[in-house]
Amino acid sequence: MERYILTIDQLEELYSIIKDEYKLISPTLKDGVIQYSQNIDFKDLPFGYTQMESAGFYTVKTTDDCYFSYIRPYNSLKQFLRPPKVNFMTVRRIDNNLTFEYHLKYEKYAFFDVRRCDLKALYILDKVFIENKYPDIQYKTVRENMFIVGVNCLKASDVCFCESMDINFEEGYGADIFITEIDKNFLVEVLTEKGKNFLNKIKLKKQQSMNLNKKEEVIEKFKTTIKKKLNTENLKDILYSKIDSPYWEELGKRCLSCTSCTQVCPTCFCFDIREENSLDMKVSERYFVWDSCFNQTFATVHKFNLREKISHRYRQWLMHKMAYWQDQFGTFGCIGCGRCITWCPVKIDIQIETQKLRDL
Amino acid sequence: MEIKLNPLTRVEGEGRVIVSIKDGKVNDVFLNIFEPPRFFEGILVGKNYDVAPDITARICGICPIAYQMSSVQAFESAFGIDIPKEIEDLRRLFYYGEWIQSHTLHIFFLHLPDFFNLPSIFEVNKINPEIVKIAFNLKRFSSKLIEIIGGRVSHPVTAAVGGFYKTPEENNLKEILKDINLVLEDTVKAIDYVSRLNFPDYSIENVLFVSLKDGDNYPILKGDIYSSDGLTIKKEEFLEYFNEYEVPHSTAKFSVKKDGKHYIVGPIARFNNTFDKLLPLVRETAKKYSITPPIYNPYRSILIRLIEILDCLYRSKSLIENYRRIDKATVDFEVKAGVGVGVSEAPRGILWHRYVISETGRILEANIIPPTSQNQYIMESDVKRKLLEVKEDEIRERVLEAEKSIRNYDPCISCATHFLKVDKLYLNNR
Amino acid sequence: MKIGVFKFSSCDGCQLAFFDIAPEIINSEYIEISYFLEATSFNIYDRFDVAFVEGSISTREEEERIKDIRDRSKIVVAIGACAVSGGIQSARNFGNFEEIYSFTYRENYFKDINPLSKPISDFVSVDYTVRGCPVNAEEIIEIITSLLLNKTPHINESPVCIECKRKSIPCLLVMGSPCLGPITVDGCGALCPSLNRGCYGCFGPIKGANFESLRDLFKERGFNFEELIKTGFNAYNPYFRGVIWR
Amino acid sequence: MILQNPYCLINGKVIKVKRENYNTVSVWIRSDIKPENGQYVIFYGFGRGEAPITVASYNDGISLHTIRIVGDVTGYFNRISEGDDIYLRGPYGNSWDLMEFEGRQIIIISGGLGIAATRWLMEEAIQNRDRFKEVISLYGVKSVDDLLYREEYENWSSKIRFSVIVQNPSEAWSKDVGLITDLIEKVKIDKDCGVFICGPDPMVKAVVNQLYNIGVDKSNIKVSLERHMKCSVGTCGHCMFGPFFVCKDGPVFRFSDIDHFFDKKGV
Ligand SMILES: Cc1cc2nc3c(=O)[nH]c(=O)nc-3n(C[C@H](O)[C@H](O)[C@H](O)COP(=O)(O)OP(=O)(O)OC[C@H]3O[C@@H](n4cnc5c(N)ncnc54)[C@H](O)[C@@H]3O)c2cc1C
Ligand code: SF4
Ligand code: SF4
Ligand code: SF4
Repeated sequence: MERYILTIDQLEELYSIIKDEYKLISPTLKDGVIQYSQNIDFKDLPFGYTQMESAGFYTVKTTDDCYFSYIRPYNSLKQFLRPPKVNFMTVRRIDNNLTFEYHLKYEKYAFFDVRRCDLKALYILDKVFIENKYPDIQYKTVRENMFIVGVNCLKASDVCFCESMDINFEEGYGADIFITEIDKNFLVEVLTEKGKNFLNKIKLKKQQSMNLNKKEEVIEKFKTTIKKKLNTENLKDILYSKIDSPYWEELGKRCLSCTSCTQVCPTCFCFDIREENSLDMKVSERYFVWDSCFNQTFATVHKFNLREKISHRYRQWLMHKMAYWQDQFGTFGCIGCGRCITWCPVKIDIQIETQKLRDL
Repeated sequence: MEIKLNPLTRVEGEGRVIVSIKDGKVNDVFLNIFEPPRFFEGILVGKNYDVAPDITARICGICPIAYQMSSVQAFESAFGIDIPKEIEDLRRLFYYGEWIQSHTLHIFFLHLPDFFNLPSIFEVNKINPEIVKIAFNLKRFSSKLIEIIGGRVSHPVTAAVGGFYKTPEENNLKEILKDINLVLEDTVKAIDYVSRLNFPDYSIENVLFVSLKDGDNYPILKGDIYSSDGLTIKKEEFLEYFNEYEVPHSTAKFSVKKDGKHYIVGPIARFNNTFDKLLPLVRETAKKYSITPPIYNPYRSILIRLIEILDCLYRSKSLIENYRRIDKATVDFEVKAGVGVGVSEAPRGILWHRYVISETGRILEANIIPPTSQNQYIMESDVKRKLLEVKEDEIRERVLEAEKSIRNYDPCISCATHFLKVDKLYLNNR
Repeated sequence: MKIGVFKFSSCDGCQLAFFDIAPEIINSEYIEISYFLEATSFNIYDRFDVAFVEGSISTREEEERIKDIRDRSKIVVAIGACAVSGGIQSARNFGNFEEIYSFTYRENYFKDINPLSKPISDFVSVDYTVRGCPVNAEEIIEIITSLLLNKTPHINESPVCIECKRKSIPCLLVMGSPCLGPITVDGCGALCPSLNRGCYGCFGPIKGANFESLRDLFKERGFNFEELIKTGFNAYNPYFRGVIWR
Repeated sequence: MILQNPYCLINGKVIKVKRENYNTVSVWIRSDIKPENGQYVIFYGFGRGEAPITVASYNDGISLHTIRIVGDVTGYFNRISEGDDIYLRGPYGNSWDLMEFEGRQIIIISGGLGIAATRWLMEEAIQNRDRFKEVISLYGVKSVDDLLYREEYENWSSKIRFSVIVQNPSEAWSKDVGLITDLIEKVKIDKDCGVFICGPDPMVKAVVNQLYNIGVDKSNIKVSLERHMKCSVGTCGHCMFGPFFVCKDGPVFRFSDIDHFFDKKGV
């Protein structure tokens, strides 16, 4: 593996080279939150900002101890890999014959600054959309054509609990290059050919022996900032045994069934297929639209909703993330990013509730 | 004997003409509006001031921005808020969008079919799809403009006391510049076309023209109230000079000048009072088609509306070109007790709001005078002139003409919040 | 398909959706507008395949008229907050009618006005509802095309929140302002939140939404839940009655 | 690229249409699908969307589908006639595995429309009759009007033990009246038999309990389930039932696998 040390100016150079070649997505401060956005200038990266996050609470403040001072953005990569609404097919009717046009619209994306939890989320989504007998071509195409710059977190927020969710801090999770900020310089580890080609474009001096230990130090220090912990030992079986617990009703009383948690979760993948027809009855557009198990129409059979109560829907969500997923894909469906905790208006905390259920 | 004629069509809201017959002839005519009152002034009492722009917008689905602008300005004047130029410009632009939208709707969808003796734009489309296409282009353009600033076309959501909840991104707004030349051309084409139509010979008599005067601007967002008999007053003085009264025999509140003179508001009044404030380019075009003040023939109001659209388009163009987004969309202010008056030129004329506000920002009293109730008198008298003395068996025929003369004023019946008498509706078809 | 567009107590804003889609209507061979006072002078008041009804019922005359329209129509679609919930004018339902009346008029010329402004579903059966103040023209298209295809229209039943997240709009409640999004049906595309203001509920409540939990949250944050609903154009929606207004 | 798209629809031709009863039609379709016994396809109706429908039988490029007209997509079949084009994709899901129980007693239990999913199974069992100890097929419906495939009964009865029971008594029905469980009571069931069930959830529950009480192992019971489906390839999440995607892990399940989740409200 090649390693380099970059200064902030060289990092900027790297950034602009990537931007020249790809549609670059990077975090920025917009509408009061740090979020992934397109076409961001290097100077508009949220360097020097950090979020204060807790259940149902979010605010941004400045800090000046480092560049990558913030944590993972509000939205996640699924926004770009499988956008909220995709017109995947147009059906035209001429007399009684139908013609079909299938759309594959994709961008050559590069993601600058993806944290390990979100990288792992892509691994999980790959299992859904690619490691499938019928791979999803939209997702697969974007995935195969993208470039990822991973970044090591320096500090966790109060909602992060990635460490509990089997994250491996050694693993690159498919990033092309990985950046660790060390004393305001940047250790760049090159993990793929694509990454190598990019770095060859800027004149850099190869890194000598030193910083490896430093990197370990940074990661170890980061780990001490993760306060939230979930005991996942034997979690699936324990949760399966709690499927009839009266505690779900308690949760059902608090949950608004607002769908927010599912929509901000980087691994929630459910979608609906919708038809939009023209008034002349000649064209029908078909769309993928993000759906949520909290929607009342989600599990209807013959117009009757199988998950009638909010408690049913909350159970579906938590059980899916923490238990079913393991049977389905061999991993947890949760990577511990804490987004659903921050963005639940009524402060339902999936880690606390899961822990409570297991301890019940 | 009283005959109630069919509901008025192609007007905004519900109204009808009632004629009373004596000796086989019409001896009196009323304009009867049976749109049920929705008691906005009553509803507003007790509410917090900040919901008034959204609530009053619902008085009218066609000119909600006018309501929002008059009401935010009323509170701003009560709280002593100074609005920076950038916000005022954006408000003007927003308002131009509404004028274009509302005028387009009236000109093409409601008014134009009359000049062909056709029932609706759908039939006009069959004989002249070109002009209908222009209508749709204008409609689409103005919808886009309103949407970019206000979020949606009817009852937009960004207007706030002190400014906007959010101002539009520069590139979003600038993007519509690419369409503006097309609609400018379209408008000139429409003026050319409409000016060659047949206008019935008719002129209104003995009325004053009342409109706002706002420096060098063609009046829209604010101004002093000016009457063509030479009177200029501050917005706060309106009720000292004009009187709204309720009439028992029928319909809505009427308005007169306290000296007993009747007046009209709206395009004709604005045009006659402030022709010189139109952009020079627009004035040139108007002159070219012999659209010059004073205009007394209400049928020609359709041309005035087109001229106003042209003016709005040019002004919008330069406002958009010069638009710079400001970070802070609202100015800071403190809520305090007081009385606030706001007035603006809705597409149909002067729209006057007055609120009494408590220390905590609760509305204690609300009074809204919309343009349509101010135009009631003239509409009714035009109808009277058309129908009085008409023989009983000719009424049905003649009433069509009468209805057309009402449409000249683009009455917005929903606007007139103050309607009184509610009658049974006769639903038999014409 | 014979369509009638009718108006009751309202602002006309919802009917405008038909002007928005006029180009498509003109081009469609399947649609015939047979009654629409605002758009045409040639109206046939006979039988209708679909009656689109705007406005609330607030006079006795309107009670009669809506029943008559129901009798003549195969399908009745309530369009807009007025028709679905009673509209902004139903704010009077929560006050003293005489008083509210007197704030607007000095004289007492009419007797026919009902003290309460009610949704049309209080008087006749309604087949479909299109929510919003005003409605979104796309939902009208969905209704018309679905009826032409003889299928159930897809009408949104998810909350505004889902659309906020789809559009990466930060949750206003979490960021500290009052918002009715979680209990309000989407259809506007999260319009207000996208423009930096809390949802004021113009599309109305979701059936079976967890009103209590949101009310508790409002209380905790010091926001006035009931007042926001009362100024939100859908206060008299049947879903609120018996739950919020006991 | 396009060929890989799981949402690509293929064209089929309607060969024959038969009205089964007041709300159900059978259609025979020639297309390029190559289904296995127990699988289903997705039908598309213009502007309406898609619906999963079982392959009720298949022979030489022609598949049979029996469709109850209940809603938007199925409504499309109300107007279908011979020679029409139809658009579909698939086949999807797993299949019944009859041979797992070779040499043993086979019991096929169908409720209502469920017989659409077991018809091909019966046909296969009849073809391979000599490889099983006994083949029993029991079919229950609410009322006589609901009966499907009436013209086949005679043929089936001559080859396997096939009985029908109708819940609501009526003059038009002279045979067994009652619930499917009544029919089961009447047959002698081997403890090691293989059972195949398709029917409404409450029926499945009752039947499984009954068989379990007799001593049939739940791992020898297979059921075909029904859920709301959109994508049918395990990505849209709608058909999720406990840890299973009914669309791809099913529709056929070994009952012992789903036992823990079956009959739990809202799972
Ligand atoms: C594996 C499988 C095999 C099936 N085989 C048959 C068959 O052979 N014959 C037959 O008549 N029916 C069968 N069904 C049921 C059939 O799919 C539904 O009746 C049909 O989807 C209803 O669609 P609709 O649009 O007509 O009805 P609507 O009620 O208008 O549909 C609304 C929505 O609900 C969904 N939906 C409603 N009910 C069901 C349901 N039961 N299953 C799945 N989705 C549903 C649909 O996807 C649709 O999008 C099968 C279902 C499954 C899952
Ligand atoms: S469940 Fe919550 S914490 Fe887990 S990955 Fe999803 S959003 Fe993040
Ligand atoms: S858990 Fe919270 S975020 Fe999720 S649906 Fe319930 S209220 Fe909304
Ligand atoms: S719902 Fe709103 S927009 Fe529609 S008519 Fe009523 S007040 Fe107007």
